[in-house]
Amino acid sequence: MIVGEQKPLEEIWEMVKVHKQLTVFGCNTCVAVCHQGGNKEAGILASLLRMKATQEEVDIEIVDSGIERQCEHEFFESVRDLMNRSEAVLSLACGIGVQFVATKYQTLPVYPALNTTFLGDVIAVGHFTEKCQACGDCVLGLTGGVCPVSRCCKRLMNGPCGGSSNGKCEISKEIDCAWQLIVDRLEALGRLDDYEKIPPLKDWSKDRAGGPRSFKLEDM
Amino acid sequence: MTADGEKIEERQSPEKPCEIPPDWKANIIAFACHYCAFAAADLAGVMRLSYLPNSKVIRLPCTGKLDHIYVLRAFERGIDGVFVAG
Amino acid sequence: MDLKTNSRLEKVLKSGQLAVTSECGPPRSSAPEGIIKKGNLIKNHVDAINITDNQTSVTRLCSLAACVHLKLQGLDPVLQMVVRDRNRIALQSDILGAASFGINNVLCLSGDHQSFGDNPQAQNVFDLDSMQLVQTVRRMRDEGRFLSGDEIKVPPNMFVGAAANPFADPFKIRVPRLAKKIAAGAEFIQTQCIYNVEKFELWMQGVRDRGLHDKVFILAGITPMRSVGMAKYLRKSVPGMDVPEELIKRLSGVEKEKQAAEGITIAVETIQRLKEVKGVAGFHVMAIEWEEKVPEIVERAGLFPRPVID
Amino acid sequence: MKRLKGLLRTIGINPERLQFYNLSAAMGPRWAEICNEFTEKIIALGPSPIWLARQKKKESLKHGE
Repeated sequence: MIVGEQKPLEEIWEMVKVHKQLTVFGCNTCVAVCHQGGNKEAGILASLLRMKATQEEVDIEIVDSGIERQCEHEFFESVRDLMNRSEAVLSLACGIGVQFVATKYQTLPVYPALNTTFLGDVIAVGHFTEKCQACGDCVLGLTGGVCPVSRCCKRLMNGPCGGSSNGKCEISKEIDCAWQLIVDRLEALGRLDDYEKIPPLKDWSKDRAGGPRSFKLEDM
Repeated sequence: MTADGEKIEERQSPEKPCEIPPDWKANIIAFACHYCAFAAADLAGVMRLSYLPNSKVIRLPCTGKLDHIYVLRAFERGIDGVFVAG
Repeated sequence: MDLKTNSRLEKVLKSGQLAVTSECGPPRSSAPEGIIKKGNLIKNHVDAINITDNQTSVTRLCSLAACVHLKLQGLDPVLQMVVRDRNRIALQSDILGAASFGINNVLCLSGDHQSFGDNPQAQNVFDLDSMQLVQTVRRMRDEGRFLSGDEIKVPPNMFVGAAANPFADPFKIRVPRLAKKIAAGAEFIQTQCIYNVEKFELWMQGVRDRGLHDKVFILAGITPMRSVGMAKYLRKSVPGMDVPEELIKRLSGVEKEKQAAEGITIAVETIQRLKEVKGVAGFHVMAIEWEEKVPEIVERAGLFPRPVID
Repeated sequence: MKRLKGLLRTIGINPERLQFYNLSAAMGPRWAEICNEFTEKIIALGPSPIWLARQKKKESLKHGE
């Protein structure tokens, strides 16, 4: 899923305080799982902003709302009136949702309440870690199901580098060495010999290096 | 409350000191669990114990039902303190 | 002798003699005098001199320019290239540039992560990794082709090296990783600084078991300790560095003013011991910001005079 | 509870204004005690900054009329 982290309240306030009306708009899928951008968080953020406005003596009407997903047209049906009434939207969606709102409502100012941080999983309650960089050319089949692109700090395709120490990365003891994981996993699979196969050079043209990517279903 | 929670409290208050207006009375909301604290409050009444009248009690089926937003809304409306008992 | 390049280092190694290399870090300024001085200080005692490429991710005068300065002094520089800062276009272009100045050695490295340097906010590149850079240079030299497949009219004449750290984890992958670098095309290897000689010998055993020492020249990395403080720092704070407790004890056992001399002695003893290890083809003496000590170490280790190559 | 206290702090409300107590149905006297204790604490802290801001606004509206 897409993981996001709420921006500091001060930063959000600086963006939105010029408006007279603001809709704080949750997105109830990915960013709700990490308790940062769901409809519930929209309610909380709206309340905090109202208190901020009261204290700063700024007149701004702040309402909260939300939909299941801010990246598909269908979900916006239920908030058509609200959007038409809104003077500005503070979106708690990921960067995709914010842009979707911006494109869908050409003259409606929209602001991000979150920093979209990574594509990750939930390894323990309340703990999210990055697992994929959407590089567009998956190598997991070669690396025993552990991604060197997103999990090795140097994106090495033939690691580990000389900084791997006790299973941890040289840049932080908080980070597992991806190549230690790959080697352990290949060994567990009885495929350690595969380590010495030299893979082809990575084709980064399928990554964002090749410009914005898209694909279309042929039968639609 | 965790040890960490206590630590947060120890830090300096973010509030600026101000003069207390003469017409101010402490306005408090108590969220009480129906089965424990609310019953205790009842008992206090039955026992005719007297205590300061600033607290308004809101009964919840269980304090687990307490949502962040309830507490925030209370503060939003100018409540001076909230306690949760369960 | 089947020589592939004009590299002096290659000639020494292929003549069957122990080679000696050293390394110099370029200055954090545009003045070349310092690096030229460092080079001249050690030129009679080494066969080739590595020039580091923004080591520890701290911005410095570029490795290529510093190599050119040494080349103009008649020295044989080894161009260190990290893949952290340049993509495959820039890397190939720099290799051609270096070759155009008659620089004949390249050492292919991943590079320290930028978070250790002076610009932790920088974007990193890592388009290729060190192994793929080895492949790239070999392809350019041997096939006369760019990665794109396009022809190179005059291919770069480069002796290709890579680094190996026998002490990093997981240890079980250290020999296979060397094998992989050799398969990718590495012709010489410079190792991480060796303090734990037993572990190094264990690694060399693994190397010999697979006959890898016949396929590549392994230069053992030697860095003299200047003080017990440095030893403790390397042990504690530098990942992939293996400094045994006995070494720290030995340095602590001598007075502070004599620790540097003791460090030199340890380095000399290490070289003497490693000379006996089959498969060690030479030494890479990295006296970090202490280049003036290289001649002493080389002489005391019995590696002087250096062979004369045409 | 910790998160709520953190949120209060970000908008300039003393987290001391929020408290959690554990008590059972049989603890009538404790309830009275808690009410007194907490009320006294709040009196010591004075009015909430939100209350003050709202009062100020009310005043200015009155004067505006």
